[in-house]
Amino acid sequence: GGQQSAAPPASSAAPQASGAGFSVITHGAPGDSFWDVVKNGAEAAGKQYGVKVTYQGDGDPAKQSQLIDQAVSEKVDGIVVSMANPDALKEAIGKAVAAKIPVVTINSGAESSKEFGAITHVGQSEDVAGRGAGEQLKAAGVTKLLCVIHEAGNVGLDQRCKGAEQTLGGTVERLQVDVSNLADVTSKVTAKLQSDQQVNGVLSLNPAIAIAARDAIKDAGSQAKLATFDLSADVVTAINDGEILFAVDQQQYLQGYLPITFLRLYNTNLNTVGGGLAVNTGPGFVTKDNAAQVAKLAEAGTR
Amino acid sequence: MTVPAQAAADERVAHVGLARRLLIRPELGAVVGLVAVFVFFAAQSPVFRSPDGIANWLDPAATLGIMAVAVALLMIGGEFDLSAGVLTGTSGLILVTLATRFGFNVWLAMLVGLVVALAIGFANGLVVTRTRLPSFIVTLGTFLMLQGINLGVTKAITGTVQVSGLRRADGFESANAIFAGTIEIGGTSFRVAILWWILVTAVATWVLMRSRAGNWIFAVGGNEHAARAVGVPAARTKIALFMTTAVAAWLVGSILALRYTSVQANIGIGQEFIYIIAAVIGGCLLTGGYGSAIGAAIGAVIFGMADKGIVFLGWDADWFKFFLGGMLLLATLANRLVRRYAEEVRH
Amino acid sequence: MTVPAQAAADERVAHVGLARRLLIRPELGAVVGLVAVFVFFAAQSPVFRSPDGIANWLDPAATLGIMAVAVALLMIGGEFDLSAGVLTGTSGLILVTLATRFGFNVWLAMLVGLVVALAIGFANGLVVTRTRLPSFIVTLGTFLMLQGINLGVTKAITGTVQVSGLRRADGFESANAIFAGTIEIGGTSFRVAILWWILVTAVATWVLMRSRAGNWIFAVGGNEHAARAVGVPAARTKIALFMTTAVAAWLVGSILALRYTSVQANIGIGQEFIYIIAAVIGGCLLTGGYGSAIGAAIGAVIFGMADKGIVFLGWDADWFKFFLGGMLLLATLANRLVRRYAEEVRH
Amino acid sequence: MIPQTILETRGIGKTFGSVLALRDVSMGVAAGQVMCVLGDNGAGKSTLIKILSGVHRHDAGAYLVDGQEVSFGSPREALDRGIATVYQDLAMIPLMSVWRNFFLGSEPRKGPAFDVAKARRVAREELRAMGIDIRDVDQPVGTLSGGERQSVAIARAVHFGARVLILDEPTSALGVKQAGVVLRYIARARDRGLGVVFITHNPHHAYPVGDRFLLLNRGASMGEYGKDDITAQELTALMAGGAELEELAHELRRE
Amino acid sequence: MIPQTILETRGIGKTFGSVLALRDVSMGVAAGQVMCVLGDNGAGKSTLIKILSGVHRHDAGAYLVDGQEVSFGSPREALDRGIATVYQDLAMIPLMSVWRNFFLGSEPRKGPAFDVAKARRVAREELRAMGIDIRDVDQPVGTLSGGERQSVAIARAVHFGARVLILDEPTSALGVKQAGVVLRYIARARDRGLGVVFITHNPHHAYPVGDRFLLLNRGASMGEYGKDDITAQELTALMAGGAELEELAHELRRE
Ligand SMILES: Nc1ncnc2c1ncn2[C@@H]1O[C@H](COP(=O)(O)OP(=O)(O)OP(=O)(O)O)[C@@H](O)[C@H]1O
Ligand SMILES: Nc1ncnc2c1ncn2[C@@H]1O[C@H](COP(=O)(O)OP(=O)(O)OP(=O)(O)O)[C@@H](O)[C@H]1O
Ligand SMILES: [Mg+2]
Ligand SMILES: [Mg+2]
Repeated sequence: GGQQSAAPPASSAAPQASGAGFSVITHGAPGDSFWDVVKNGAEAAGKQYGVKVTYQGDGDPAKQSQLIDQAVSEKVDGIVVSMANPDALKEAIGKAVAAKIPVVTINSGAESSKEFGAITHVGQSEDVAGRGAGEQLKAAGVTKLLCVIHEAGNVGLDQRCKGAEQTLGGTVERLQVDVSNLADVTSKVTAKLQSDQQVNGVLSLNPAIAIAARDAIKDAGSQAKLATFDLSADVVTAINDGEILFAVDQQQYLQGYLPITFLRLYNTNLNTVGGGLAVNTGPGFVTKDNAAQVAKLAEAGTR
Repeated sequence: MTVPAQAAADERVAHVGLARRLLIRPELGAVVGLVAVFVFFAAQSPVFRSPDGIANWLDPAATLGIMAVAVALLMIGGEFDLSAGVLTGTSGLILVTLATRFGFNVWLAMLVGLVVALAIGFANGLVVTRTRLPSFIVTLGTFLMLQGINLGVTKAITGTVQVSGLRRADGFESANAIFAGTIEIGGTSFRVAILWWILVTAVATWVLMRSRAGNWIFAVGGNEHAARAVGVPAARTKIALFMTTAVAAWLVGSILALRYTSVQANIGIGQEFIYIIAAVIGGCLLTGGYGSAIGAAIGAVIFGMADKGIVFLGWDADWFKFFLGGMLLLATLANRLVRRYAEEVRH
Repeated sequence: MTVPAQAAADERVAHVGLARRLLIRPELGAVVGLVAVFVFFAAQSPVFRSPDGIANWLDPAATLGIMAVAVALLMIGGEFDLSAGVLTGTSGLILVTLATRFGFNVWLAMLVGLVVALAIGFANGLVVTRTRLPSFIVTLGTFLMLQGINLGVTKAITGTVQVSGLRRADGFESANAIFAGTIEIGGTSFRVAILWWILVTAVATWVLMRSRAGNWIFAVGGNEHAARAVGVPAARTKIALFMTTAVAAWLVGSILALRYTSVQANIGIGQEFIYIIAAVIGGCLLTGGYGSAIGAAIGAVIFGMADKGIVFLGWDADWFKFFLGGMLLLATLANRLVRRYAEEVRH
Repeated sequence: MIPQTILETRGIGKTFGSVLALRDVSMGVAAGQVMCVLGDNGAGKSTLIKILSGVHRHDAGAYLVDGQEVSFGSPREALDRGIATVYQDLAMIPLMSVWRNFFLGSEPRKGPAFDVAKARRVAREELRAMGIDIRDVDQPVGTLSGGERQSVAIARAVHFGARVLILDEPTSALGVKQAGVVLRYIARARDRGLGVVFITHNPHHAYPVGDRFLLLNRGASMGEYGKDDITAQELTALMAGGAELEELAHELRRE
Repeated sequence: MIPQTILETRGIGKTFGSVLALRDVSMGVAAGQVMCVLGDNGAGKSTLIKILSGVHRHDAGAYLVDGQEVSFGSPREALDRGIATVYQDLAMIPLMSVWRNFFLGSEPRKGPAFDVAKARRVAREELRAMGIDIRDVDQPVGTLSGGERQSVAIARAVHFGARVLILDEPTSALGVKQAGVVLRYIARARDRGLGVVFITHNPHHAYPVGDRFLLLNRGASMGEYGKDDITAQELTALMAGGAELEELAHELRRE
């Protein structure tokens, strides 16, 4: 413990930091644009406080729990974990808590966070974000929505679609596409729009998919409105051009930055944040009104 | 004791219909699968058979087809390339990064991408021929390493997992028109990628059937030791095949990058197997020595049609893969049964 | 003209050291890769070589190893099974769904899962042997179809893409202890999966080396026509191999389901290649007829060590795949060089 | 003594796609009899043999075993009727060791296990009896010389031969000594009451052991002769200019 | 006339792992000379041939071509020095057609393209000249009979043979007529001034065409004889009991 003079004095009651740093373990596949911003946030916080932060992600809950096990055997100073599948992580998180390693949960899994012994939860569950998107699309007059799933069986993506379904009121159809082949995405969305003229809204769950879907709407000559999750420079430009209605912004940078801050505060000052309630990071919406401001930030990978 | 007019008619040759003789060819077996799948979807979905619909499913079939043809040549030569899919991403990333972050002209950036792709293909070939490790494992190594490089370098340069903004680069317009434009035919716009695909298939077919190199490709895949024993430059042939695959990956990567003007670091992962699948549907043997370029091109269309056709029919997305799997199995089975009927026994 | 004491010493046999004779065995080549990778990580990370660390990386190596051994048998027999990975998911889903949604006892639910897995393995084998299509394409069909079924059925029954809550089912405690428990050795808890893995490897080795079935497996993979010509029941052997792989998938699926008490519908996708990779690292030929069960088990450890070791070293996750690829390449290369030194030429 | 006919074909034929490999061939082999099949390259000898041993199915005529019409779906069925074969091309599994190849399909058991010790011993002994002194029965068959490989196949068929032994050019890759051993084996099998079908191009090998001679040409039968109907000279002459060899000797000298 | 020596080996040897396949063998072949290599199965004949033609690298002794020491890394290098070979086992690509196999590695060109029409024509003609009347040169080689396959390999080597022709048991799978044709080819090649290395087990084939005879036994040389040093009878006797065949004829009759 006691690394920086700027930090509050280490209380004798506070757990001793071993210097192994913090471990961030998520259910995002490497290279996923959403989770990459989380990674950026966590690393920025690490740099800020001068502590080591390692980031790992794997969509398979078994692999994720093995990564937690590894962090425990390394005796890290704290673990940040996203819980898309709380059941599967229960045992591993329990081991971390038993080893007196503070755990902060992020993104989904707020319900189980406290029960598992995490000190706090930061984030926004995926279905809440989906509900927000559904509301906005409903307001824009969408009655039949196409929800484009780019990774079949991914819990987070499924929850986003389901959330949108709950608030939209109309029908939601799902479409499976292959994220590593954008020509395929464009063609499949076009096929869907060509064969079902009823569809008047498209919700993509990834910024690259959004761009492919934008082309598809053009190709099919459809009037469907397009909305997306998450940002990229291209998405912001498209919002500015009116091609994309809005982007759901969970401000996931915070889901990386804040937990490191909280763990740091806990380790040095035994602070806990939220008073037993989750700390919400969103959902925010990027629309034509605020797109210009976030454009630069999205390009830098912090939004 | 010998029959006088031997050349005219050999009594040891039974009369066999034209249909049966045609069906024996690897590519024509695949045509049966093609027709079956087309009829199946066209009968149920008018959009599928409309010019617009056709333009739509031909588009991904074209980029897949370019790769499938190159991969088919490699497979006929007895090797695999698992790094081909990721290499499309690498080529695209090089193009966009150089053009947008380092101010390269698009054409120059493409040239650099080509050189890098060729180098990677050469390295794959060299390691395979030198170490005699199976290419499956060597290119798996390349696959993983390129995947890491794509992500690591992109992150290091841009701070995000994608590079974008190619539209504003010098030379974009001309390159885009040639590699990613569209052509109007009867009021429907088709992608130029389709032309590239036809070109690649034609060249590959010529090379296989009518050039010395083609003879060598079949030979190194059929029996490398025997081929080497009669003086075929087996190592050179294989290295050239790996480089061909790399060029195809560069072409497809450039087409996609120019079209979407941005590239994600994880593009192409997993596609390598789709290429192999298309080649196998088209009649290539996994063990090498047998197959055709046209067959692979047809295999790509079959895969593309099945993949898109299910969407046109509007079947439940959750069951998508189930239908896709069933469809592919039936198409290859049809192909197989036809060829078996035509040729009976072949060891 | 003949040497009198022929049996004692043949003048045509050169003296060759014990080391060289040992290294010729497929499994012992892999050991070299194993040692190299272990030393590399152990030297840099004390946690990696601590009992806790070892328990850590042995755990995924064990489940991978069970599959790799089964897949190695299949590969020696000349076939692939791409559906093996998804089948672990199917087995797990059946177990958890039946136990939590239909009130089955865990043991009964596992039995149902076993029956389904056996049926799928049998179907794979039957289609491959009857149609003579390459198993790559047949099991690819099964792979896609199972993927669709996993998702479609799970969504239909639970409305989400995962089922959970196995902990509360009847018989969970006993099943969990046997398949997913831990054993304490010197204060460190190791997973029982490791025991299962050792058991599977031992049985597979015995079958390969010391049973008639083993002889048949090598033969159908080495030259199926020749094997059939001397009366080996090739179709039965292959079907049995597919069923063995299915049983291994069921075992691994059950172990994981019992351990994590919940299963996601996309579990196991992509794992099928990791199994093949482990088998190839362990010295199996992709073309069949050659390999060993112990080699595959060692291949699994090499993969597991590299996979987890990189995390222990704390290298940037963005570059993870790059290091993994490099590591695998070096491990197989080491294995290969050693074997080449030992045996010189083999066609 | 009327020998009991074991195998018989009546007007049998086989077509591969458009290739007529065999047309209307009738033959038979009885217990204690050696039937030699002779003919030019591509005459259809191997095709006939493969039908007899269940590798191919005939598509015309009838095939009878013990007077009963059969159509074997696999070599296993033929083996089960006591028909053991040495094939010209479907010989061995190159990556497998000699002893594993030797016992392939008929592994000796010891409880549930493959009796490995016995397999090695028997393989070594049987090969040595043929005049082939294999260094190491663990050597992969693919690294044996052509003749050694052939010897393994013959030794196997002889060891397991039950009622009929079919040999497709067994002596072609063999040295003079080894060929002599094989001919002795054939005679011994005949004396033990087995039926033997023996294919060879060498009339010096065929005539001493053969009882009947079937001549094939371009897929069709040119007649079947008993040993009493034909002299060694006639046979050689029938085998498309065998006598030429003597003239050749002169012709081949430097002019 | 002092014939010019093309190939020469001096105390050459080869080891495969622990197997000593060849030890200390010296031989040579001159232009216009036929060198016969004789020996039991597994004596090392094919191994010697493979060293000469660049498939294997020798690991002891010296190999000289035109008096210059060489160590071929690939058969291509040997071919480029004019050494054409028919191998006993590395023969053909089964899935490729006859004409493609025939011209493999030496494809005739027409501009940048493979002259397919010429290839087919020449392949058919050369085979017919050997007495093999192939139905269809598009037939995959894997579906040819054993002898037909061998004939394709020989026809190819003869067609492309430049200075030295190496034949490893070319006549073993051939009918009497085809074997005669091959022997004539050998004589003709010799008369054209080629050096020929000819392996066979048949003394009736070896003696008429051979000029010198190298005897191998268990990997080692048992001496090299000129035609004048040895009679056909002696040669046959040296080939491990060749004369036995006559006795056999009696022995093999039914007792
Ligand atoms: N699977 C096949 N497909 C097509 N043609 C075949 C096949 N098998 C054999 N043939 C043809 O049938 C004919 C007879 O072949 P077979 O092997 O029976 O001849 P053979 O008498 O054994 O000749 P050899 O003495 O050369 O071994 C040959 O011309 C061959 O090309
Ligand atoms: N690649 C190899 N690895 C191990 N041993 C080998 C290899 N090649 C040949 N041998 C061994 O070397 C010896 C000589 O083989 P070779 O093929 O030269 O014999 P050969 O004289 O041609 O016999 P044949 O007349 O039967 O063809 C044989 O005993 C064989 O087992
Ligand atoms: Mg034959
Ligand atoms: Mg030989």
